[in-house]
Amino acid sequence: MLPYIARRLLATVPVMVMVAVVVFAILRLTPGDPAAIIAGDDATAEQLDKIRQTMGLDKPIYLQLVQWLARLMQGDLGVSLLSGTPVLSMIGDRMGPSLALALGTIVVTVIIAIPLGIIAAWRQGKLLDRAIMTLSVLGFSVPTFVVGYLLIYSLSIKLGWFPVQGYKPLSEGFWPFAQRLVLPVLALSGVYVALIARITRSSIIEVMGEDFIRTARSKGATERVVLMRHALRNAAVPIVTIIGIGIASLISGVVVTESVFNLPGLGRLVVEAVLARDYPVIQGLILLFSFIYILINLLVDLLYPVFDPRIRY
Amino acid sequence: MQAIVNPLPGESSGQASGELPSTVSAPQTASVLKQLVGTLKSGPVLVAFVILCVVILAALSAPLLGTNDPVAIDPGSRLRGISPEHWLGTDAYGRDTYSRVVYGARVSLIVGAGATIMCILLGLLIGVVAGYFRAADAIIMRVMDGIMAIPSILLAIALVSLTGGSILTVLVAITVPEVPRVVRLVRSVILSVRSEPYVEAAISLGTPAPTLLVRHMVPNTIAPLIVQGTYVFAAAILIEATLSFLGAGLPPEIPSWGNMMSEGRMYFQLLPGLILYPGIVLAATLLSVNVLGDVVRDVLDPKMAKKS
Amino acid sequence: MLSKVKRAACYKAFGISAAFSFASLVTIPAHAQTITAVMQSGLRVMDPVVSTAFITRDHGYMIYDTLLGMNEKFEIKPQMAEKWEVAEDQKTYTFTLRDGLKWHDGAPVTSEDCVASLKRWAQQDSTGQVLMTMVSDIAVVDGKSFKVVLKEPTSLLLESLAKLSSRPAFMMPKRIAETPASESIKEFIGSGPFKFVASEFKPGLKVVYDKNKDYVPRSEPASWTAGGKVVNVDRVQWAAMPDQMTPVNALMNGEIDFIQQVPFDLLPMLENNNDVNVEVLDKLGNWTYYRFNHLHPPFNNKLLRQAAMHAVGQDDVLKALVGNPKYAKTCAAVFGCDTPYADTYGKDVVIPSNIDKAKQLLKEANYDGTPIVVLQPTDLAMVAPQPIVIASALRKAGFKVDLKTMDWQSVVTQQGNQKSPSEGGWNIFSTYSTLATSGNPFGNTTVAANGTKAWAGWPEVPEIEKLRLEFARATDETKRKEITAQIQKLAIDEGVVGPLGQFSVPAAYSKKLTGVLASPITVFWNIKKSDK
Amino acid sequence: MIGSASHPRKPGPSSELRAPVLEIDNLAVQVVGEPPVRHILEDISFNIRPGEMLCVVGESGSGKSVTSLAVMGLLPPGSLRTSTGRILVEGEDVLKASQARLRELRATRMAMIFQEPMTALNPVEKVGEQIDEVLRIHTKLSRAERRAKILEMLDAVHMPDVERIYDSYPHQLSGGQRQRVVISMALILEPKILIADEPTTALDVTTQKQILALIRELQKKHNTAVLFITHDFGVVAEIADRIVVMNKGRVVEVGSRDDILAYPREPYTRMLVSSVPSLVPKQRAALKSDIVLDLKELSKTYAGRGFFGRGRSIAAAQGVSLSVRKGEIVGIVGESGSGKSTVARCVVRLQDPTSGNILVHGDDIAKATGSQLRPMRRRVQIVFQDPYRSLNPRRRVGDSVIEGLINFGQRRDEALNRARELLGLVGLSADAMERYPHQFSGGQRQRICIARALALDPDILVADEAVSALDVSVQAQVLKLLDEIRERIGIAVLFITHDLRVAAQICDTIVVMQHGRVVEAGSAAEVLTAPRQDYTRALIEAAPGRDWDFQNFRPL
Repeated sequence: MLPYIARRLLATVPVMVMVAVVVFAILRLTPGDPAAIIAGDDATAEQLDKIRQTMGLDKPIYLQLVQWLARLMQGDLGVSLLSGTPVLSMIGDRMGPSLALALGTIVVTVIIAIPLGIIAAWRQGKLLDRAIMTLSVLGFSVPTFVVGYLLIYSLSIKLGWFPVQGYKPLSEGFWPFAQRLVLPVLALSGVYVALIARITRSSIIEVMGEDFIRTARSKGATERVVLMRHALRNAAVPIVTIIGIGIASLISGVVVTESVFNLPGLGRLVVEAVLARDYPVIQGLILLFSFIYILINLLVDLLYPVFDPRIRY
Repeated sequence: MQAIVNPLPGESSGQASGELPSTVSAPQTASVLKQLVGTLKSGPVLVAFVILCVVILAALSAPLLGTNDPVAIDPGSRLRGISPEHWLGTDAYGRDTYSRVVYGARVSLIVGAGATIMCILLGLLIGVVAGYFRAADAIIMRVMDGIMAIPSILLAIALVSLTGGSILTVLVAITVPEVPRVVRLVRSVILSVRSEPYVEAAISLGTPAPTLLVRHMVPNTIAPLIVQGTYVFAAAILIEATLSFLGAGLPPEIPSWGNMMSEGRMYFQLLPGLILYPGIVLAATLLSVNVLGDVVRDVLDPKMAKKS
Repeated sequence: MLSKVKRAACYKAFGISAAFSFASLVTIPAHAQTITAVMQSGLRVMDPVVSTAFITRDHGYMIYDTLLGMNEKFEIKPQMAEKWEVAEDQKTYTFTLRDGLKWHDGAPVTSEDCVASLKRWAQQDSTGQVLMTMVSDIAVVDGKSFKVVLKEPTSLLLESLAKLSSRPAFMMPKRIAETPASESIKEFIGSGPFKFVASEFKPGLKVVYDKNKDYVPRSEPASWTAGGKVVNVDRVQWAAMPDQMTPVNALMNGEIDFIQQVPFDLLPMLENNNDVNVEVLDKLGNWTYYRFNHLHPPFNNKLLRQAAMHAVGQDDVLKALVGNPKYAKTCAAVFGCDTPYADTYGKDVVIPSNIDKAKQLLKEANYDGTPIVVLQPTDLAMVAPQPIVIASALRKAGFKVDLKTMDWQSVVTQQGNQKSPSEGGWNIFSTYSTLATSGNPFGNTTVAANGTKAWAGWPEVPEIEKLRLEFARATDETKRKEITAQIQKLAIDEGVVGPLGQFSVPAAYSKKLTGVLASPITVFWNIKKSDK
Repeated sequence: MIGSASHPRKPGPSSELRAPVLEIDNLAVQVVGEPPVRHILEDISFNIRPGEMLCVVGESGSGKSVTSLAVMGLLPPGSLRTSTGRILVEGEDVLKASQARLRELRATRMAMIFQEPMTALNPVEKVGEQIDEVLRIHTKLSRAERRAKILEMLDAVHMPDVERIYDSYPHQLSGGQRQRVVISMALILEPKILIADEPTTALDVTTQKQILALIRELQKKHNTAVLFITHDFGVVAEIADRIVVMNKGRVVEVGSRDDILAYPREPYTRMLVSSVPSLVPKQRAALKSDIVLDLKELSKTYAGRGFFGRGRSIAAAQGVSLSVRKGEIVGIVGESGSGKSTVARCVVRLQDPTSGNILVHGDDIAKATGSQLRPMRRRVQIVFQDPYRSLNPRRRVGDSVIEGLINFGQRRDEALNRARELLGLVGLSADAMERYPHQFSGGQRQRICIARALALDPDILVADEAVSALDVSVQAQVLKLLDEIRERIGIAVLFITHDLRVAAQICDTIVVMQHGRVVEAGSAAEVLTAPRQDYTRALIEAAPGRDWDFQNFRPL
């Protein structure tokens, strides 16, 4: 197990380096000049040149890359070109809301989607199944920002149950923290509930065709037991896989949700940094995202044996 | 079967193992078509089929459907409600919402179908190479991992600012992050088909690799790719909306449903129709595509059909 | 404070909670009065000398002070300066600082600091640069006073020291002001009415200012940047919200106090709300305009620039951009209407959309169908509609238009690209500016016409350059008006800049706030907040 | 040796007298769906008495499994349902019972064991827990009592180290052990009826023997009525008291073991019984022809993936040497995991041997790769086990047959002519060319595969369990065909099989493999009649029904 983890982590290094280099290249190919952004839109060419010099942006790209990598080796992600704040501390500042949003979304998704999927599989082909599946496709058909607006309009503005925006860290108490998370989490969960309910349903239906389900029935087990005890656990591996993929792809949804609900998270940071061409921040974030992505994949793989004893590392 | 001369007594076309009669035999072009037509007897499938046909027809014949120029602005009559001149009102530039919804079908379908086709073609090509040529596999899959690790939003914004917003840019921005998933799917199918006896038989008959792939292996990816395709289709149209929301989507001039919803979001409480009309059409289309995708999957994929 | 530390320590003990507490805020005492304001963008660049961004300028007015201020009558008044004396020959100005000025670190403000600040500012600022050509010396007289020696008399000195925007001549401690002008400062200490709370600064998200308790306001009533900057609240917190809906909803829900710029189309939501005031604070307002690229075909041809200016109508632009006529008006003046240098020349050309005239000019000029590249930013509401309306009008007139969409920052970068449109350059882009900035030939960079050295567009009209210098030297206001009228005529005739109309962006604030000042700069002094 | 199989046996009078525990009366099962009604079963009637072993035999498609599922009430609800008839379990009609009542009856009155012990057990649950589930559903025993009972049951099915087995997952057990677990599960509540659906088909012969013995033993002990479904007359001959022969959803004949095996009334039964290949090898003259295929010390090792160079490797074949002469059929026999298939796959180079030589007419193809290998491929061809997966379902038969010829540059029209000839050779008419594989039966498909393999005029034909998936009647025909082809074109055949009967029928020479090594090799007659090795002997002894001469309808 441990050697396996070690090997997997080791294997991530080339991927991360590749991602870092490619992103570096993409960024420098993208038109946009941090100097112009810093100076404002009526700066002269000479002023811009000076700013570029000061920030080392006039050096050849490969040299900038090497310097960045060299500093990275020492654990230094550099500072924001715009505000001069260390990238690491910016990421640290923004981590909380995103993490809370992501974890909340996963929990809510799992709590809602898996029972829905089980019910749909159980009533396969019946009205209830069709209703759930139609709802889940609808969940997949409405952009997150529309869901967000709808929630704000109905639950905040009209009913006044939740604040419309903002974030309070857990350190300011659970209620203020949770209250501000409910709507964003609900808005973001929509797509994932749809996705995971579907995969749960189809995985269970697939397992329901296996021989051991027939064995369970021949033991005199009720459908509930067959479904919950035998089918669900065997369907767990594909479900966990999709949840993993879902988490890994959460970042795009997070960007939108954080914008609509004004959560000061990483999603917004990445968009802001890209729009402002704040290279060190973007690079740091991409590195973080690819690491998280790899970590989630690893975690999912490590979870498999929990659900399926046949899988061992 | 009846027409086959059966030279030997006692041979019947039963099943090799297990005696449960299977309603499904190997997929056959003619029988697949027949089965697909047969599914239209079911109410929801028929509704889905009709909706999709209507949307496609509307897209094709947009200029004939009483529309105005969807790009023509008229700031003087902006944000109007439903009226005889503007069946669904106007947007913030005074453009006719009805015309934009109809023309938007073109763009949205192009985005959805284009991304789906690009994803599938690229995914197929790369997936086949990864699945068949073991030497390339490790490298390709690491590259795919890398692509998946880059948030698609970043890629989209980079592309839009690199080349300007256009349908092609948006297509590429949507396609690239989705390709690895298709690659994985194709690869897994190819890997599992590799050990099919008929593939091994072809190998021992000296069939060269390209022929082997095209003739014996790739056709097996079609059914799962169709299902994946419906997901990509839906995802593409939604991502396009998200990109518009972030200002990295199609030029606002071009009417697409995603674009319209994203532009209309400001008027969510004032003129909900701006989000509602494209939203309803979008949801109906995705629902239809999904239902039809499931149907095609059930017909093409004997395994799933048997289970259900 | 102690309790907060303890709590943080507790959270550290729980794995995940520790992550959440990364973003923990310093909790302020419940009774302390805080104004939460949503500004038009997030503050990222903090050096008001390096950047001309409005948010950076607004930030500057919070923590820095200026030697001179300007009031609503466009009069120049002392601010940090107690007084100034002008020598007989009108060439030597001696400024004396008033008593009680202190930097936020407690050190007294000295004339040395001011001299250093002035020098750094003048290196970077466009007006400052012109001014410096007329200055022979800036020197410390004593701890409280310094002098500026001119080569020839000019009113530009006082005007630029009182300059509203952007860049105002902010005063900083000498050690900070000695930072090279192209390098951003790293320490944010001023002598202004608010102190910057560095520990709470989240770039792009949140800026916190505490009341500067040591600030000694002037006794005159506050007016624009002049008069007494009396702070009545403990704290001002700026937030930036990426989605325009969010602040409007938040204000209606009582979660914030102030929105600097309310999107026009969302105004109806707030105007009907009993707890909210909607008010135009910047009475000067903004003007929006577009630029031709004078270097490349087809707009190196004056006739075609004229054709385009005839084609584009201000009404359509303003309707698309603003909608509500209450907040917009057509205006042909390149220095703005309702400003000292307002002028109406060219109103027949730039205000109506005259497609026929444009077509005729197009024919005359033998337009060869070269496509016009129009840059269109998609992510900024204040600049997104103009290119669409322009493109539509140009197409109607017979131009072939290629509307290139991109994010705003790309437009900003693209602007400076002098290459031909086929090589990635552009033909037209559009933006807007505050009239506080653009009200005279120096603040208004769009009228600079010194060819490739000029601002993006690079018009070359030597007469205008001559007139601008004359303006700098002129001290007589009537003479100046004559000069600006001539510039107006040339600017329109030569197609140096295409005015698209004038508009004011209303702010909205909770009725809990009183004493909100109308000013071209959003300022937070003088505001009181009731607890209810 | 199992029971008293060696002697013809009348059913005990005790079971004659008692009332049947299971009576199936005029049962019909139809496909759910629109008319016309398609019946899968029609007019099925038979019964079982306590303590009786009733074997239901039939080829695929005969409806024997559907019958058993109907008894358990486990017909797939969406596709099959009973239309007429009664199924009385101790007098109670299960077709009229509610779902709840059916659940009550399962495992207490009637229990079932299945063909595939791997898939019949929940792969993610410990086997003890799975047996426990039966007790939890049907009894009120405490946890400790249940555990004790389960351990006792595991002991009764002769499991070693029952505590460990209790906590094992299915994948940690061998096939035989898994089937014992399934049996424990079925019998722990001592049901009156046990339905065993091909319970030994997926097992090796030696294991099969043990499981059959176990079922017999437990049946005796509890006086259970066993409905034993099988296609294997060897097994039938071993264990049956009475036999039901089914074909195409109908009962062909019911009778005692001896009636059916010795005096079948129906021609179908007669054909079926006489098709069972004999274990007695045919006498053949030793061949002196040229050696076509010569394996020298062939080894194949699978490298386990390890970290830091540490890895396990599995030797699938070790130092295998054998030779095949022109016109000779050499059989490799062995149980699963013996390495026989690995050898076959190495010979056709679907796998790369780790070491050793594969000489085809003296040329070594063991190490050839790429362009060197390709011309050699036409000299060695293979026929696989599963006829349903051996042909590309999307291609016409003709295209499949000519694929090799086209690959080696033959013109299409010539190739098609050749294909017609070949199809004729394997007994199919030329119009088969235009059809798709799914339009053919398993046996016909296997003929097509043989035609395809022969198209390239190979020197060696490798048949990897080529008749194992076929029904006995079809099997006999395909074996005959292979033999004919060998006679006519003198091809060398490497014949891989687990079935000693098949090997006895067709092979000149037999090579016995175990654990990747050759245990014994010699002429078929030598190996099968005078085995030198214990393992070979054990294999022969385990072959079911070896005391019955099926061809001649009499005991040996």
